[in-house]
Amino acid sequence: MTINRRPEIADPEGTTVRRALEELGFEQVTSVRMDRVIHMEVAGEDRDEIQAQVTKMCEQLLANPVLEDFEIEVGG
Amino acid sequence: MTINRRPEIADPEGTTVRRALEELGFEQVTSVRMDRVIHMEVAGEDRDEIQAQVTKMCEQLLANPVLEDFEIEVGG
Amino acid sequence: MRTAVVVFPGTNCEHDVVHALESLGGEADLVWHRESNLTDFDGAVLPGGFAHGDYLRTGAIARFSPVMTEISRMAAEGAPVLGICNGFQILCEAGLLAGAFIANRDLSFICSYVELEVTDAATVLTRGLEVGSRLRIPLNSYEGSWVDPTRSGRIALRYVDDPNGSQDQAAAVANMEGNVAGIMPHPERAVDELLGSTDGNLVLESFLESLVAA
Amino acid sequence: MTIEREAVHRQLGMTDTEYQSVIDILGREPRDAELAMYSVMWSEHCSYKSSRAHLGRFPTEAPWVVVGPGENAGVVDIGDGWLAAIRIESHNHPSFVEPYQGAATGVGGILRDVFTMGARPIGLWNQIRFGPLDQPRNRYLFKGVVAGIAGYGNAVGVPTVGGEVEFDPTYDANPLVNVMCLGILHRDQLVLGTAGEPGSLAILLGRATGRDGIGGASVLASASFEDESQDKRPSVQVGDPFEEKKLIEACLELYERGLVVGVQDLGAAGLSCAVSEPAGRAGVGMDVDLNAVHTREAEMTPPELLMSESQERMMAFVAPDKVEEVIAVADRWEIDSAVVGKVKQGSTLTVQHNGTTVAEIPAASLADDAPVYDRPAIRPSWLDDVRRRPEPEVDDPSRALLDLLGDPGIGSSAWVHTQYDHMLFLNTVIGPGSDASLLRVKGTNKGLAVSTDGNGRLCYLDPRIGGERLVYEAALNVAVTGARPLAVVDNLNFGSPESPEVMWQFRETIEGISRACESLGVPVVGGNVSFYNATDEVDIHPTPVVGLLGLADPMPESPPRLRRAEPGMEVWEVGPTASGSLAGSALQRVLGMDPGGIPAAPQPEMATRVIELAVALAHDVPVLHDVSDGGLAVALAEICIASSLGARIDQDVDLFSEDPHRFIAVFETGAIPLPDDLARRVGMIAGDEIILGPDVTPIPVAEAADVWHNAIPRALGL
Ligand SMILES: Nc1ncnc2c1ncn2[C@@H]1O[C@H](COP(=O)(O)OP(=O)(O)O)[C@@H](O)[C@H]1O
Ligand SMILES: [Mg+2]
Repeated sequence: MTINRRPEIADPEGTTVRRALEELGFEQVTSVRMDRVIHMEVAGEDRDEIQAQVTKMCEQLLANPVLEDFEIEVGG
Repeated sequence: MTINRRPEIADPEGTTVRRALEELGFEQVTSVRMDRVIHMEVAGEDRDEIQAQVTKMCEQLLANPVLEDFEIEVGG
Repeated sequence: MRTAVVVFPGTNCEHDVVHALESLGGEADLVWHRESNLTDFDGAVLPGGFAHGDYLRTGAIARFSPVMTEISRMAAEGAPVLGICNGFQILCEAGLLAGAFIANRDLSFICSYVELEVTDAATVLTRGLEVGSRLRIPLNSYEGSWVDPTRSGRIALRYVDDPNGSQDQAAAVANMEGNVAGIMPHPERAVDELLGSTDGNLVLESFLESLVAA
Repeated sequence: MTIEREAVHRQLGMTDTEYQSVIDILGREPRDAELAMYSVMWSEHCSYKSSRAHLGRFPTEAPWVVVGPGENAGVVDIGDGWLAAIRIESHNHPSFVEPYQGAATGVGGILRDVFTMGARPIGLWNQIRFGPLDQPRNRYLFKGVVAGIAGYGNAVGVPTVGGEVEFDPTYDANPLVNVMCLGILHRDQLVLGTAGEPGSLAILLGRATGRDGIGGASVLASASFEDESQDKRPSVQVGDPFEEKKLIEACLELYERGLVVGVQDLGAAGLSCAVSEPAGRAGVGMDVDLNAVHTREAEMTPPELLMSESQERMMAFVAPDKVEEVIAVADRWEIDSAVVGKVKQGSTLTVQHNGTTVAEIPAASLADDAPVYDRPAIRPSWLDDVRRRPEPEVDDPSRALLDLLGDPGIGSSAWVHTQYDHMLFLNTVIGPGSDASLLRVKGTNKGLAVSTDGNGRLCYLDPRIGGERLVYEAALNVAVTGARPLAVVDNLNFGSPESPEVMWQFRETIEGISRACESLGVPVVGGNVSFYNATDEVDIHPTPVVGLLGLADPMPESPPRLRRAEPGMEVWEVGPTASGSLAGSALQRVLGMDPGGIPAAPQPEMATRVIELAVALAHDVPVLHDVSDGGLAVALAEICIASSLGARIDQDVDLFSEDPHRFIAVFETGAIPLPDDLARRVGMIAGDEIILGPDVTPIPVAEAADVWHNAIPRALGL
């Protein structure tokens, strides 16, 4: 899943990276957000069930609702 | 783009998160890898050109070639 | 009056906190994070460190430790609960204090003295201090920038000069009742002139007095 | 013997003669796993084969030495039932490959060396050297190394209380990253790396074993296993300070409760070393079952399991009736544990995997029968030319001082050390930014002072004098905090030992360090050798680093500090008068000159007198500061900046020479009588300008402070 920092929360890492890119001459970059991806292997057959479980994990632990939204993608 | 730690490189953070999930009762999770995603807005029309530029950025700054691989996806 | 000083795996300031509280005449005992009964204690401190390595997010995993159920109970019953640095981050993750933490504005760890100003004297940390008075206490953190989109935290101490981008320059925050508080700098590191400052005593004495008052 | 077989041992870094010794020891050809074990244990890094013959020169004995070189850390008695354990280690190459993880795992390793001895680590120091910061690659390495030391040290919960940072082109493609750790323990808690009696069990504690740091083993695998396994090998090891923190606490609990007979950390040669050395020391044999090792990856081969350098692992040797308790302690601290071996009579180390014997060798042979080389040493032919090179001349002392203060190697190290937690444990009386760090020992009146010093340019010009002077400098650094020198550890960072010129530098350096230690009566209790440091195939300047532990007993109630100068106080220079030599000085480097000239020789008797005087003065004088890099001018400027006060020099003194055995004392007129033949009043604290002499342009202290504070940030473009 991807855990994205909410747009209204500051992202010092993103800001720093954008500046560093600018210094390297990549001036076309207008914004940078640094987020996290968590790749998990989950045992189970039922995709809906897995999706539901992972949603729970995100709500409970993996994402902080004050700072972050999340998106889940169940792969093959 | 997504920046993934190479599979052979240890990921203590992922291991710790897996254990925490297990304690919360999510025992079906067999592996966790913590990776990064960078969302950028880049000015420009030509998608190939953008792809090439972003590849350069990854190589030069964004990814650590010793530890990480990267994948780029140019969106709308 | 006994204080539980909670130790999570990765906590590292627990002995310093006990040392500081005892040097002020307090009674403090270390309590492992799997403990599920704190009824013998009158208050609790969550000390600094890197609980669970700060992995995932600082404080995120620690808040599920069994001891946190008891910390929540104590908080609800009005007992003094103080989080220092990483302990503050854990209290936020646990929802006992408003807000959350992100990396310092300059993306580097900061270990140095900072000057703080008292902005609210009705919290466990600041009772007996005067609003507007100043303290010199060491800061020691990487994820030290507090954000609170709901603006519901009660700011007890603020940085005189902004070191890390914390919202409203907040250095210490309390709940509405004032019995639960978090402080990002380390008062237990400022209890001895030989080491550079004794201003931390003021904050810790306030905590110890709150135990009696509660 | 097949052709491929020969190729394999060579690819593992073994010479034909070494391979033949293995055959002689075993009386047969080695199996894969055996070859793996000998190749790692007999590597330069583990066996010290090129250096061992010379390291014997060091004086290592003193009544207070409890454990000398040879164990994981040196241990000395500091009185009142307390011991101090100290060790230094280099992580140069890994830090070049990946600066963050390289430095981080260096910190992890040195901590294990110290808590293996039963000590709680109470302080870390780092000595880091890079090429000039105008190169982006050097900035990347510098920032990465500092972040790695901070990331690991802070999270593991041991304060980093001092160090050294230097920039010189000689380290351009070969940064030096040395880390040192100090621990303290109660006398009865000392633990050694012994396997104990037959019947004891070997319990592996900590992180799961993966294919870390076994680049070399790929040859074995490709010769005898599937080729594709090769790309499963990580090029970089990742440290886990969280695991290490738990491991420290678990081990300390084991020691406190007396549950172990011996402990050995898993370092460079991994399991191979952790089973063979303790068995060898105890004169016993051992059965090891590789299937019991908890692993991170599936299907690891015996050579991989034996060579893996996975971090954060310890081996505990435990009497059979204590095994359950030990495992319970590990469980409580939430670390993994596994019984992997059993000590037996005799001297044979037998390793099993999947029910077959993969190794059966004399345990002690891995350490004791390692080759020793007395490599040829020749004084470099270029040395005389280098020593004839010109020394700098100074027209404008104020300009020179500002150039020095703005140099990132001399200016404030705050950019570095504010990233390190240097206050944890409430012992840091004097932290980073002074001559030596001073840590109090709670519950006693004692203080432990530590200084670390290196100077590649000086040692390049004269390795013997360089080595000697490092010891004297470090000793004076601790003396100005009120501490007497107690023990030395050294880290010898050199070029290729296969070069006779490097071996000469190496031998001379050891001679120099040894002489100074003998003269001061200070033993060398441990150290580390790092060879093969070169930039563009040119060997680096010989760069020994000396770490010196001093004991202040009692610790001054109010130790001298740079910030304690007051207007009207007198400034005294104490020690011999400088010769004026600028050979190998910071000024020579800052002016862009190659190191050249003949450095001043130390004066052993003078050194002792000056050190004793400094120790005595530290109880009464508000400011004492050793004169080193940048000479008297820089030392005085540092006092002015710290005190936010000006100073005026009104005598004809040597401003920039770095000649040894000198310090500055600042105090009220008449407050302290000093011996005439050793001390000269040179000026006073006054105003808000630094005035280096009668006709010299004054420098506002604020300007000096700005230049000094921002030396590193400016060089980094921040
Ligand atoms: N890498 C570092 N880490 C922590 N502290 C450092 C580092 N480099 C320098 N310092 C601090 O800066 C001070 C000055 O260093 P240095 O110039 O090497 O001292 P000296 O010349 O007296 O030996 C020392 O107290 C040291 O602790
Ligand atoms: Mg010095």
